[in-house]
Formats: sequence, C-alpha cells, structure tokens
Amino acid sequence: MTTKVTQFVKHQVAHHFDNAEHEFDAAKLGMWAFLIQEILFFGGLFVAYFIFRAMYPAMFVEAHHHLSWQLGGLNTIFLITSSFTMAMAVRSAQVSQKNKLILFLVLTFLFAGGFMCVKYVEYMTKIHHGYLPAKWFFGTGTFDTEPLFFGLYFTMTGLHGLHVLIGMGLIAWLIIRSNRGEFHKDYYTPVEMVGLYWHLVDLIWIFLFPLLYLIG
Amino acid sequence: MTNTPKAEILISKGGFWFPEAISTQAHQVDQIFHFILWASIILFLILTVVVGYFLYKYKRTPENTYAKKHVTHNNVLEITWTVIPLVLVLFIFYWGYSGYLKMTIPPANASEIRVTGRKWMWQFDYPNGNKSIGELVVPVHTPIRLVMSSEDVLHSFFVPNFRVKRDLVPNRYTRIWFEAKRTGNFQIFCAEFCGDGHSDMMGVVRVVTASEYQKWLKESGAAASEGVPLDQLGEKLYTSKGCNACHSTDGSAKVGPSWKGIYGATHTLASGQTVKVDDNYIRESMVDPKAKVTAGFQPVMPPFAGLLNDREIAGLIEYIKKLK
Amino acid sequence: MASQQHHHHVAPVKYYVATFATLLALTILTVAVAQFDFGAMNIVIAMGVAVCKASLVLMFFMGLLWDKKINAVFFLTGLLFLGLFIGFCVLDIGYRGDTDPVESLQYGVKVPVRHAEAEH
Amino acid sequence: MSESAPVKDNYLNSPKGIWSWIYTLDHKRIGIMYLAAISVAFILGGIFALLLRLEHLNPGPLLFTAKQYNQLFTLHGAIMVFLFIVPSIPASLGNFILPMQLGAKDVAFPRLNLTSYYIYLIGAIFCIYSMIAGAADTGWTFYTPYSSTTDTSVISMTLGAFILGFSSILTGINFLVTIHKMRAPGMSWFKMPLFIWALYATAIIQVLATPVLAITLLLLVLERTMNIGIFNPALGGDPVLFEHFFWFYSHPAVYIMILPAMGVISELITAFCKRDIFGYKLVAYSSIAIAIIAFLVWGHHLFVSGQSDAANSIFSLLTFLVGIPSGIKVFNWIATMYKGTIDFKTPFLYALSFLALFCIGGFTGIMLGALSFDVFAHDTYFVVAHFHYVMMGGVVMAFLGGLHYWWPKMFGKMYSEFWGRIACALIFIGFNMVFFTQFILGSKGMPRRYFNYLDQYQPLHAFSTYGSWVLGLGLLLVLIYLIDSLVDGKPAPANPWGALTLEWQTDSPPITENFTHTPEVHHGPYAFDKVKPS
Repeated sequence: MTTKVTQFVKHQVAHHFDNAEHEFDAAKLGMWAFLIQEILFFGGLFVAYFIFRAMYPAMFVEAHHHLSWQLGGLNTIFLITSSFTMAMAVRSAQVSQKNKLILFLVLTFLFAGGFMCVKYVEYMTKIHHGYLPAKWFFGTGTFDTEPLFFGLYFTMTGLHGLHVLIGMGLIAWLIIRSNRGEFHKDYYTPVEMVGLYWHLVDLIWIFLFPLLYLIG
Repeated sequence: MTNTPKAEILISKGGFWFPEAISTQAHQVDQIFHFILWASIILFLILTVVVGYFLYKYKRTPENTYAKKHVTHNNVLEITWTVIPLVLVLFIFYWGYSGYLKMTIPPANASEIRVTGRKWMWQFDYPNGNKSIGELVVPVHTPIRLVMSSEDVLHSFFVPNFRVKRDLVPNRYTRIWFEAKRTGNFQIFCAEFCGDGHSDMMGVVRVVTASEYQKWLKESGAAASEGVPLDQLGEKLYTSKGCNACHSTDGSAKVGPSWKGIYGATHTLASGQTVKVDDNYIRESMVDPKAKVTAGFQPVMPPFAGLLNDREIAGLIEYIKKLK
Repeated sequence: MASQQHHHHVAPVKYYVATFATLLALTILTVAVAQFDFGAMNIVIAMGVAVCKASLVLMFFMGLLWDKKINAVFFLTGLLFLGLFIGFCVLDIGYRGDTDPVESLQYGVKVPVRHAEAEH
Repeated sequence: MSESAPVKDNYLNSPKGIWSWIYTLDHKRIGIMYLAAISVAFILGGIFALLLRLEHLNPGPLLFTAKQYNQLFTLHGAIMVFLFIVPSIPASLGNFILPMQLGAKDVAFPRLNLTSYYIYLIGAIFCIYSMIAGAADTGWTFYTPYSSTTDTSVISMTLGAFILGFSSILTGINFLVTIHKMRAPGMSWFKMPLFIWALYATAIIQVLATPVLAITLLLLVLERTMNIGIFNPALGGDPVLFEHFFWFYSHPAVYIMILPAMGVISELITAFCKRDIFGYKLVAYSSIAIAIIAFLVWGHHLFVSGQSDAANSIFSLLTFLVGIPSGIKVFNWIATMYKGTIDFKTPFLYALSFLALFCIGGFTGIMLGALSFDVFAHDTYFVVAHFHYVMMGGVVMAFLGGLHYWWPKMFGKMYSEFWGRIACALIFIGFNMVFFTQFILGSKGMPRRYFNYLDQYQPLHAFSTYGSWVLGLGLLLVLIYLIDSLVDGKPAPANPWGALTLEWQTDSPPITENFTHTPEVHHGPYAFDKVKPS
C-alpha cells in the first residue's frame, strides 16, 4: 500500500488537553458515558416489553407470528456484518491504511442501508395487513390486547431504526473526512467513537431480534 | 357541591395536627406521627443549641482570626451518628410497616361496598343493588370493605377522619377498609389530580346505626319508590343521583344547563340544529347525553343508562316540568 | 507527540474474523433453537445466546478487553441500574394482589379487535 | 465602573462583541449565560407561585377558573423543576467553578457544553410555546390516563422536558469526564473540593436517570399520537407503570437538585469557619451513597397508587436508608464549626438557613417514608410542604449562598453585605410563613392541587399567602441588589473570603485561560492548618 503518496492531515490537539493521548482517553470515556445513557434509554422499552410479556404471554406468542423471522434473521446478519466491517475500519484507521478504511466504511454504510430496506419491507407488510398500534389497528387477532404488541414493536424497532439512520449519517461524514486523509495512526478518535456507537446499535438489535421475532 | 348532609368540620375537631380519629385503625397514623415529631423536635433542639453555642463561642474576633485546632476526624462520633439514626429509622420502618398492614388488610367479616370513581363524582353500589351518588351510607362498628375502580382517569378515595386513601385505577380494583367508631357525617376528598372538577369531587360518609342502615337500604331501594308521586320521586332523585352537582334549578348555568324553565323551550345544539326540549329529548339526554349536547356546554355528562329505571326517568321529567 | 503512541492496542485481524464467525454461528443457533418450543425455557435460552453475542461484540469489536478498566466500569454500572429498574418494576407488577387477590386482576379491556373467527 | 485601576482584560471583556458570547466555548461564559437563563425561569416560576397563592386567599374562584388554576400549577411545577432547579447549581455555578476548582483550563468537551446550553434554550422555547398554546393542565407529573386524554398542549410540554433532559445528560457527561481526566497535577480524588464530589455524584445520576425520563415522555407522546396503549388501561396497558417510569427518573432528579446544594454548603461552611471539614471522606462518600440509593427508593411515590404491598414495604425500608447519608452530612457540617473562626457573611447565613430548613425537610421525609403515615399524608399539603422545605429551603438557599460566595469571582464586584443579610432574613421568615402552615394544612387533610377548598381551611391558606408576599419581596431584593452590584459594586479582591480552593488562586474575574500557569496541588482543599493565613 503506497502510504507515502497519500499524505495525512496533522491533527491539532485542543488547547485544554495536555496531549493527544489525554484527548483520546477523555473522548472515549465521554463516549462510554453516552453509551450507558443509550442503554438506559432503550432499557425503558425493554422493561415495558418484559412486563407486558409477563402479563399477556399467550397474546405475545400469537401476535409475533405476524412477524417474519426470516427477514429479522436477515437483518441480524446485515447488522453483524456491518459491525464487523466497522471494527475492521477502526483497525485500518489505527494502522493508517486509508483505502481500506474507506472501503470498510462504505461496506458498513451499504449493510446499514440493506438493513433499512429490509425494515421498510417489513413495515409495509405490517401496515398493509393492519397490524399497527391501536389507533389504526385493523388486523385480526384472538386477543383484545393485540395492538399492545404492535405498539411495542413499532416503538422499539422504529427507535432502533432511527438510531441506525443517525449511524449511517455519521458514517457518511466519516467517509468524507477519511477521503481528506484526516484519520491515521496518530488521530482516529472520530472513527473509534462512531464505531463504538455503531456497535451499540448492533448490540441493541442483538437483543431486539430474539425478543420480538423468536418468542417461539 | 351535592347538598348531601354537611360533613363535620375537619380543622377544629381533633388534636392540633390531625382531624378527629373516627376509624379504629386511625391511631396507627397518629401515634407514629407524634413519635417522629417529638423525636425530630428533640434532635432539632439539640442541634440548634450546639450550633448556637459554636456560633457564639467561635465567632471571628480580632484575636480569634484563624482556627487553632483542626479536629478533622473522630471515629467514635462518626459511628454514633450513623448507627443510632440507622437503628432509629429501622424501628420507625417496622412500626410504619406493621401499622400499614393492619390498616390495609381487611378483616374477613367486612361487608363489601363497590365504589366507582368517575369524572368528578363518587358512585356507591350496595350489596342489595342500591346505588347512591356522592353519599356513602355505612353502619357504625362494622368493618366495611370498599372495592373501588375508576371509569376514566385516576382518582383517589380519601377520608381524612378514617385515615384511609387509595387510588382508583381504571380497569383494575383496589380496596380499602375501615370501621367507624361513632356515627356522623365525614368528608370524602378526591386526592389524585383528575381534571377541572378535581376539587369538586367531594362526598360524605354518613355513618348511621345498624338499624337505621337497614331501614335506609330498604327505604331508598328501587322498590320503595312505588308509592311516591312522580314529581316528588324526581325531586328526591335530583339530589340522590347527583344531578344537582351539574344542573341547577334556579336558572344559573353550572357544568350543565339549568333545569329552570327548560321544559318546552327550544335549545340550539353544539351541532347548530335546534331541538324542542320534550320528554324524548330529556330521556335521550339522560340515557345517552353525548347524542345532543346543548351549545356552550362540555360533553362531560356520564350516561345514566342502567342507573335509572323508567319510573325514575319519568319522575325526573315530571320534576323538570314542574320547574317553571 | 508520537512518542507514546504505541499504547493503543491494535488487535490482529484474526480476532475480528473469529468474533464475526462466532456471532454468525450464534445467530443461526438462536434461530434454530427457536423452532422448537421449550416452554418457559425459550426466553432463557434466547437471552443466554443474546448475552453471549453481546459480550463478544463488547469485548472484541468495542475493545473493552484491552481498554482502560474505567470504561468497563461505566458500562457495568449502566447495566446494574437497568437491572434495578427491571427488578423493582417486577417486584410491583408481579406481586400485585399479594395481600388481597381482588387487586391483582385486570378486567374489561375494550379494544375494537376483529376476532379471527368472526372475520372469515 | 469605578475607574480606579485600568481594567485588566478578563474572560468578561477580552473577546469583545455579542458574537464572541454566542459562539463562546469558555465554560465561564456558558456558566453566566446559564445563570441568566435560569434566573428568568426562576422569576417566571416565582410569579406563577405568587399567583397560585393569591388564588388561595379565599375558597371561591378569585382570579382564575378551575382549568386555568390547573394549568398554572402545572406550569409552576414544570418550569421550576425542568427549567430552574435541575440545571440551577450544576449548569450555572458548576459550569463556572468546576474547571477552576480542578485547576483545568476548561471542561473536557467545550463544544458539547455550548450545545447543551442551546439544547436548553430550545427546550425552553417548547415549554413557552406550550404555555401560550393552551398550557398543559396535568401537573408536572403528567400522570396517564389523564395526560393522554386531556385536550391541552401536553405534547409540546413533554417534548420541551424531553429536550431539556438531553441538556442535563450532556452536562452530566461533560462533568464526569472532566472530573476523571482534567484534574490539576497532584490533585488526587481525596484532594478535590467537596463541591466536585457532589457534582460527580450528580453527574452519575444525570447520566443514568435522565434517559428514562426521555423514554417515558416519548412513550407519552406516542400514547397521545399513535395510541400505542402501554399506559392506556382500556387497551391493556397500566397507568401505574407510567408512574414507575416517571418516578424512576424523578426521584433521582430530586437528588440531582439537592446534591450540588450539599456541595455548595460544604464549601461555604469550611470557607467561613476557616477550618478543615470534619470527616472529609465520609462527606465525600455520602454524596456517592446518596447517588446510588437514590435509584432504589422511587416507589415511595406510589404507596397508595395500587402498588403491591411487597413493593410498598421494600421501598419504604430503602427510603429510610437514603436518609442516613444526608444525616451524616449535616452532623459533619455542624462538627466543622467546632473551634473554627466563624464569619457571619451572607453566604454563611444562607448556609445556616439551609441547615435549619433542610433538617425540617429531612425529618418530614422520614415521616412520609413510614407507610402508615404516608397513606394519610400522600397527595396532601403535607407533601407539598415537605418537598418545598427540601427544594426551596435546601436547594434555593444553597444556590443563593453559592451565588453570593462566588459573585466576586464571577463578576469581580462585591455585593452589598447589608442588603444581603436583610434579604436572607426576609426569605427565611417568609419561607417559614408560607410552608410551615402548609404542614398543618396537610395534616388537617387538605388535598393538594385543589382549586377551591372547604371554608374551614381559609385562615391557614390566607396566612400562607401573606407569607408568600414576604418571600417574594425577599427574593426580589436579592435580584435588585445583585444587579446593582454589577453596576456600582466595589471591585472584588482575588480572594475576598480567604478560602484555599483553586478558584480563589487566580484573580477575579479570571482570565479566559483561568490560570496563568497550571496550579500544583500539595494539600487538601481546606487545609487551613497547613497554610498560615496572613
């Protein structure tokens, strides 16, 4: 890989930090604080899910048959691969391999796009058959509380989808900056932070998938 | 206010802090309160004296310009003011907890009355199918168990004299129990915020002797109203069913339109049409009030379908006719 | 500035590929297991596999394993407090009506669901 | 400006012009901007409070209808909690003082700091929009099913609180990382001032509790728009679950409010007794203990809401445990006065009134923690009095104390000591007139959030209203003489109180970089014995 051709932009450490290492550690600690805030944010939804699954177990089993676990499984594979490519992107930034970095970032972006398309297909089938929150619910079901499951389903997956979109925006911004050669072994903090955020989004889907699709 | 009998005054009867304790379990609340109150006053006085002494003794003066001795640690002191409060509060916890259980777990022989909370009125259903609005009649010296539920938003049944309070949750039952020690009329409040009429949602617990209670059950039951002429029955229902909470008979508009001179008049509805106030319109407005709401009023009247039988509706219509 | 740059642990590629492969295998496993009905054990197995996958992502992809311990402490406190939240909510909703059964049941849920048999 | 000395350039005037303030990354300027914003919110909330009390002069409708009264107490609650008291000490005093006390040049993420200020403003705009477009009338607790069925603008108020939550989270993250990473060389964890320990504990709660408020309010908005049914009993949901979600944030939120206040009191008492704190480690650890136990006790708001008795008893037990660390702190503060040289300046008077009022608030908290008494006292004026004693008596007193203590450092001007003492006395008397009568009202069974009340309560309500005028006057006085001190206050020396914490080592108002050279720390924050004052 001809590194000497691709020149890198030298990073300027912020005035209130002693050195780049100090700045990197502060950024990472701040990112982890942000991640636990996200965990508790989604945690509230998981609490609601567990409580209503405990209150209406039979309804949850019957309602989840309307979800296609094949599409859910496909989405899981998409997100896990995008998590892998993101980790590889961070690694290639650490070793200043600019082209590999851009390649992996683009791959992550594409898998995320794939995830959103599959989600769009899923949502359209639900809306078409009327399995929606109570206001527009016209699906069929043997339980009165059926719309509750779909209220939860749309809130959890919708919020997660929103976070995937935000992630895609961040990755696109990363691609632009890596093109300008800003990320190299002495400064790759943004790539690492977006990577952490992306892995968290994948983490949440890892729990969402079995809970919603595989009630069994 | 429904002009059910006036409740006894809360503020002056009873001690400095509490209204008069009427229920058998009320002492649980009063005793623990007074214990904590006096313990706090004693501790507060001690602290005030200590602080006062320090402020007086160690105030900054020309010769006392910097602290001579820096006592920064004293394990004995630290342990004492951690362990003693801990023991004290755990004792208070247990006392509060056991008192609470006695207050909320009803004895087996309690007779049950159903309570339904609805936007801004209480409705009580008695074992013999009798219904009363805003006025709970109970026999004295007998444990009563109220099984409560709400029809719209959260309410909370609160009788200060009995020291009982519990929220009413829609689609769920919650229960309280009490046993009155003497007869009298006692104030009911709604304690959980439930909208505009939250402060009007008051009622009265009328504690009567057992014989009076049985007489009241029979006398105000559905069957008892056979002999009463229609318009007198209507006048009695005007108060017992709580119509007076929203409809006045002197022409002043309250939550609902006034009944004075309403019969035969034409009303413009919220939808713009006009309708003549006749028997059918009054009957329909009682059974399904939201069908034809008069202009300028909120559609908040609850449906009385099932609460009033035909004879009672006819009685109310006669009473309205009389109100010229 | 480049003097103490060696500290950032750059993991060899095989770690990432191995984690990726295991994650895919676990996904297939959890889907396969879900085909059979183990009754109450369903959720326990599903959650067990999900926790394994999550810890893999955390340790390797997010690098918690080779990172400063403070980040792991932050993450675990987050989980601890989420556990508290779930625990106390279940303490209430699970034990409703413990002193008086009338309080436990929920009744009269009125929802315009067109029941399957009425429909076809 | 008294032109005695040529005005040295400091953070206030060195970058000139309005744009330098709008785009500032300097934690001190952001602190001042926060101070201005929360003062406006406090004045607005205070006016609503005075109107509420005026309405209660006698039972019937006096100024408002029932709906307007409900909207008024909702706005009073929401503005005071979300717009004033949660950001008050951490965002204004904390932003200004924390980096200086750590000996750092700025917070870890200055841009994030400015973003959280603008998020605060956007949230405030949502709340003001809700105020204008038919204010929410649900109470600041937004309990469903009333909040999901009422026709007032609940959505814009909840979105406002949702956005304000993020401003609080970002401040929390900023402080967490700053305390971990930006301490001056030589400042170990046990050489940090106690105000920093308190802000650290607050940051933990801010980061861990506020997201649950965000999801709760989001679910409420979805409940109103998409009818998802989680909190709607008719669809199988459970309104008590909303109460769990709401109080999981809101009880730790009251500790977000009181912990920084306790930090300020530790600073005031040590500075004005010129003595090392008694039991430094215990006071520091009790801040963290409060932060953790805060997450275990929220159920005491649901004692009568139909919660299971198992949960009631466990929550009641844990509620008592949270009282212990607060007790330890109060005892340690009082022990700090022993053999000190006590100087009765205004900040110290506020610290004393904090001690008195916070103790009363704490004792009544112990009462309300006992299950049997709470069944009687829940949702009565007794609870209103309790939380005003802890929030107004505790947090606002400490905020005013801290404001006066750091005023010379922030603006380089001395406030007038004479008026300061009068205002403190007025506030103390007025406060007790308003809220001690409400204890009696509450124990006589007067429920809270009542538009009109039984005639028998009228004398107590009237007395409470008179007290509110005295309290309002006292607070107005503070506003007047503080603003006056900006205009023609005497220039303040670098260290007017002779305290040892780092913010007093630089001149006031400080230069943008805080310190000409990063300070070295060799002794504890209150080591008056090691440093023989002149």
